Amino acid sequence: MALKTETMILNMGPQHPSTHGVLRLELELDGELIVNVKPHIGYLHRCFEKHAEAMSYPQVIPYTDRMDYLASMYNNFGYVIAVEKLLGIQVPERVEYIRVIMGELQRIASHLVAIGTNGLDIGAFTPFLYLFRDREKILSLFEMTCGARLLYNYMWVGGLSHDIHPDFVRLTKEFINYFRPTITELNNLLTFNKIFIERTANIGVLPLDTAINYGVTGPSLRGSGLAFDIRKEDTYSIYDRFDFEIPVGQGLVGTVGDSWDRYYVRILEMEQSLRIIEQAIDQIPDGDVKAAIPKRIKPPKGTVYTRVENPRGELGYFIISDGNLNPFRVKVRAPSFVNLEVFGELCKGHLVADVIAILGSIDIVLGEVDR
Amino acid sequence: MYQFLFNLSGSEIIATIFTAAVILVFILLFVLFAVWFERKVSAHMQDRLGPMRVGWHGVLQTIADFVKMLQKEDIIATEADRKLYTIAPVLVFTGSFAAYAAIPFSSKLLGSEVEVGIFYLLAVSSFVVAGILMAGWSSNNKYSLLGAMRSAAQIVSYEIPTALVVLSIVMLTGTLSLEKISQLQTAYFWNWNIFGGPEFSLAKFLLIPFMFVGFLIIYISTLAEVNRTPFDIPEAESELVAGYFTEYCGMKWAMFMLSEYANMFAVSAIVTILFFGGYQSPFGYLGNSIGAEWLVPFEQAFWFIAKGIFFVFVQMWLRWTLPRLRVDQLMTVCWKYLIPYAFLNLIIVGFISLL
Amino acid sequence: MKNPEEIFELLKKEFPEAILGIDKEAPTEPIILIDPPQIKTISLFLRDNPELRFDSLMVLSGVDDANGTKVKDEDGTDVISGGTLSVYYHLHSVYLKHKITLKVSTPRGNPQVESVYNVWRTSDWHEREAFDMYGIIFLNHPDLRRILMPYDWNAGYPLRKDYKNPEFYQGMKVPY
Amino acid sequence: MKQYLKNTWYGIWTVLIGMKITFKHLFTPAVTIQYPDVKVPLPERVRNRLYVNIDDCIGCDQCSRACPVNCIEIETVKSLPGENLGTTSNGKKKALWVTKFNIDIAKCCYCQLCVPPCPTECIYMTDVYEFSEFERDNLVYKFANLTEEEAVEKKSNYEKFQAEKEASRQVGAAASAKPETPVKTQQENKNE
Amino acid sequence: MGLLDKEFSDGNVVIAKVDDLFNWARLSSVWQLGFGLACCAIEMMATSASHYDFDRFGVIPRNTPRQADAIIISGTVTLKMATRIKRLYEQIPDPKYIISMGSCANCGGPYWEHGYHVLKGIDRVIPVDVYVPGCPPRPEALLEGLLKLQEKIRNESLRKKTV
Repeated sequence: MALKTETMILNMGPQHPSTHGVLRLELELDGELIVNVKPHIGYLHRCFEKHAEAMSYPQVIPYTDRMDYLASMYNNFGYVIAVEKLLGIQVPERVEYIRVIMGELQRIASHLVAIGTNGLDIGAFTPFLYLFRDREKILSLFEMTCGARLLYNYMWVGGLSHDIHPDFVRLTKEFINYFRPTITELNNLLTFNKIFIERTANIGVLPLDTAINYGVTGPSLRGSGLAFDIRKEDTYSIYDRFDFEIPVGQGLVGTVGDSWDRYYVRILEMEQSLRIIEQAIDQIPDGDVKAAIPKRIKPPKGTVYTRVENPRGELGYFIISDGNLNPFRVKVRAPSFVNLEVFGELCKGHLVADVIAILGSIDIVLGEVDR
Repeated sequence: MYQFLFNLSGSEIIATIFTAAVILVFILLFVLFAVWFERKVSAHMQDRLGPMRVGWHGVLQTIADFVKMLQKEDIIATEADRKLYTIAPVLVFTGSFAAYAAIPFSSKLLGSEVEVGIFYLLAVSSFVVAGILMAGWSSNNKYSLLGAMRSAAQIVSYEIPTALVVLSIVMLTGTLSLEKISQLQTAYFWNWNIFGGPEFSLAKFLLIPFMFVGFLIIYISTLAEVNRTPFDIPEAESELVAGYFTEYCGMKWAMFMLSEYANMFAVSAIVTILFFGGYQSPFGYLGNSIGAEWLVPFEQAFWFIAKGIFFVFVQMWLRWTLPRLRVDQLMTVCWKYLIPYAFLNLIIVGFISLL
Repeated sequence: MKNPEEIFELLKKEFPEAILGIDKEAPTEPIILIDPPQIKTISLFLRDNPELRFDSLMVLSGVDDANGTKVKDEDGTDVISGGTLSVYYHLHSVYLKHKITLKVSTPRGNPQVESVYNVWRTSDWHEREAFDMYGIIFLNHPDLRRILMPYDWNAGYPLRKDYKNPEFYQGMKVPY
Repeated sequence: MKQYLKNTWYGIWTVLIGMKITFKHLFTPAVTIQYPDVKVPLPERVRNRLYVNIDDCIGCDQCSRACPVNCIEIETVKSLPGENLGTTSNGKKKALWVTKFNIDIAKCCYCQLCVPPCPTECIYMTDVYEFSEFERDNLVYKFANLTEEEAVEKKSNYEKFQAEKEASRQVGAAASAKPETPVKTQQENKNE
Repeated sequence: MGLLDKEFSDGNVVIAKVDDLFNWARLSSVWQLGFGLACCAIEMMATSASHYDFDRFGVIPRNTPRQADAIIISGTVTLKMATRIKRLYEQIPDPKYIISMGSCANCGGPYWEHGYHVLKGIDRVIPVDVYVPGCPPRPEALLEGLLKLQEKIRNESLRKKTV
């Protein structure tokens, strides 16, 4: 007669040092092995869609900043492209180049935090602080151009709020030369550290077809081996003028699609973003960034769905406009919201300590999950 | 020390109390220094400055923490098992404090010349396990229960590699008492056990690599015994919030911290005695050369504390570099890697000592 | 790589009565209207048909069309009655790289749509969110409960156009 | 067996590399800015506390309309035709008394959408970031420079003027039944 | 029942001296509960990172409420989260302080008008000591908020407030 054991419910509550904000995980444990994970979200639901319906088009931009507060430049980018497509206006070349540079800088800053917190969850406190020290340099670049460190409201519909600072180009080049060696230092300190590899290789393996079925996108999908990057798929803005590869998980230390692959894909992506910035920084044409900003934005009646490659995945804006000043409905397809769904699938059969490692590798931001 | 006081006061009780008091004061002072030292070391390793505003370079920081913790309200959870809850920190501290009885700080300052020094040390460290289990169970909180289970398993299983390496040293030196082991490794660092022991013979050179392997094994396993990274699963912040002392606050938690740092020094003291010549100074004694005999014990104490603090620094250095191991990996490291290597080392050292 | 018109023709041939029409004139993307009970079978067809292979549902969004009549309820605020709530499905094929948008409209009284949970797993939370925000019931969805709002929120569905804030929630004043 | 030895060697080797890096950082100078003693000068476009130069404000309400958060409340009272309210710095004649100009800086989201639409550029963001308070209500900044009773007095004589105009229009309407008198009353009204 | 239940009535030299020592100890080692809500949490992490270094002021993030002295409410407090924060607040041993960081925690911030799920300011649930405005406040602004809190602790006293 088998020994009757019953599972223990462990509640990793909304206040937990490593759950990237306010996410409650209800773990059903059999001893230390996980039987089932039920994430409870909604602790940071700030009613973005209700606000978007009550505000005019340019006023919604500060609220898009606050959704994915680690990559707010890219949130503006997605919203602004959607409204411009609806209005059918074409922004000047200079604005396109500056938007790409700012977007890629924001991708590096967001990946730095993602990698830092992933290392922090596994116990390595020092790399987290080195990465935050490098991130401060990017934040000072942003602060010099638009005045804010974290939530910028920089990209307006049809242009930008400020032109770039005169010595922005010089400082960005300095940053690129400063940043390359720190990536190799990080690799020595954390990426190829045996204990880190032990903790992340073969953990939370995401097979490719479940990933597609669950709609996972971004570094988590590329970690499973599919080179799917919206910058190459939909080639929005002027990404087709720059050549950069899409890093894909090859399973160097474990199987393809484990936590280590998702982590390593983010490091390679930072390298690619540096290449894009290098190519774009020298060809910025001159012109006025506020030329195409319409005085009153009243788009025609209709719907639009555009998607951009947010550092966490495919960020989509579905806007329905009924012809007056306020949008009728703005639905945001948040990448973290969708990537978190697959989390329950990944954790089955692992230990409690792995839950944190897997959560760190799929890199979610709760502001975006709960909107 | 005890002998000197015994002749002075004539009664054992006063002598023992006084020696214990001297060592307790040393531990308290060391812990005050170690907490500040850890925060400054970790800060400078991360390119920041650490406590600065509380005295010159934050020197009074630990005192401020201590006095603040005096003022904290002492919450005991209602369902917590009140008696066990209060005894646990005391037991954990006695476990680490008792270890100091047998540690020779210098030829004069010695708790008690007990013949079976090393054996006593290994035995006493199991007090800590009992205290941790009590703390985990009595605070009636899932996290502390999990944390206590893990740390008990960890400490008990890491005692085996420690014991094996200690055996290899005991085989070499032939005695169990820490006092004699330190005396054997007389002055000048090449006579230390890490470099093959005092006699000048072929065995000495053969021993060096295996002594170094032994040192590595005992250092890693004592790290695990003290719950320091990469083995600090019991207080793994990211998973188990704060392991077995989740429910403790104010002075009870301070007692846990006190015993953790005291344990750190005790463990690095054992490593210095076994391998790095205990209180022997690496370059001969100033006291002897200038003829001031009474200076030698103080020099010995200085060298002993310096080596101890160096190894405590290495523990901190490891803490701020490495990520944390998972529980089952920790067990594989102990059972599949450390213990086989320790056995192999023991056998080879045995053969060499026969030469 | 097929454009939406061809896909519409193909669907029209396959399910003549379920496809209600295609609306092309509104800017930026044609939308195929589908009648609610058939959405599951059509989605299965869209996913498994080798020429279409719509294997990923990008986003599923509920919308309050607010096309009912405004009527005053007892304490004077206007409530929309009649009209429809609709659900938009944006599908995308990863391998064949084409996109399509489906729309399903249900009456506001008792909005019921067939769940596509078994076709695309990602619709699990999207449908729960549409239920949480609009009250659209998704038939045979594994566990349809609120996802963003507190589970015991009984003051209606927040994103509807005629939503009013409750005065208190568990002792905390909600309005400013 | 080979994998076993490789694991041990690889483990020890990577730990040593990691320790080398952190030891190197022990001697690199710290990057900390010691805030209270060392205050870093902020770039000139920085967005922190809002400031309104009330003399230039013509009460046109553009900024409160542009604000997504509606944290700017402005109340204005029309000035009587004769009164002279002075001109703004760039020479625009002011026509409205700004009796209340409150910015609730606790609600503000620092997005700087209110700065561009202002015709006289009287609202802008300064680089002051040290203004935390003990009380929540001190965060409501009142920029209007009229005191309470001045505001009430302005409002009352505007109502008086309104009532007068109303009365004269009644008289005018009644008089229009008899056409000969209306022209005079309008004149008299204007130059009053 | 903490030591600070203010039942000493008359102020004399001894109390004054002990006051300064206790206050100095409490203000120079404020241990914050390591938990963040939204965008302000990222700025709080930046404050404890190398550039602005919270550790200089003796502030360490603690994981359990039992060992914390202060909570920095960094981010938007939603209704669903408010009940959790209230319970956390009650778990902290007695001399405890609250810093409300950011517009959202002060009064609901940008979400005060249409945010049906946002609590309009944390002071509706727990008493707040210092309000740090900003969205998000700069790390220096948070440090200035902490200095203001330390100033407030410095003036606290064991004597019963003779009102």
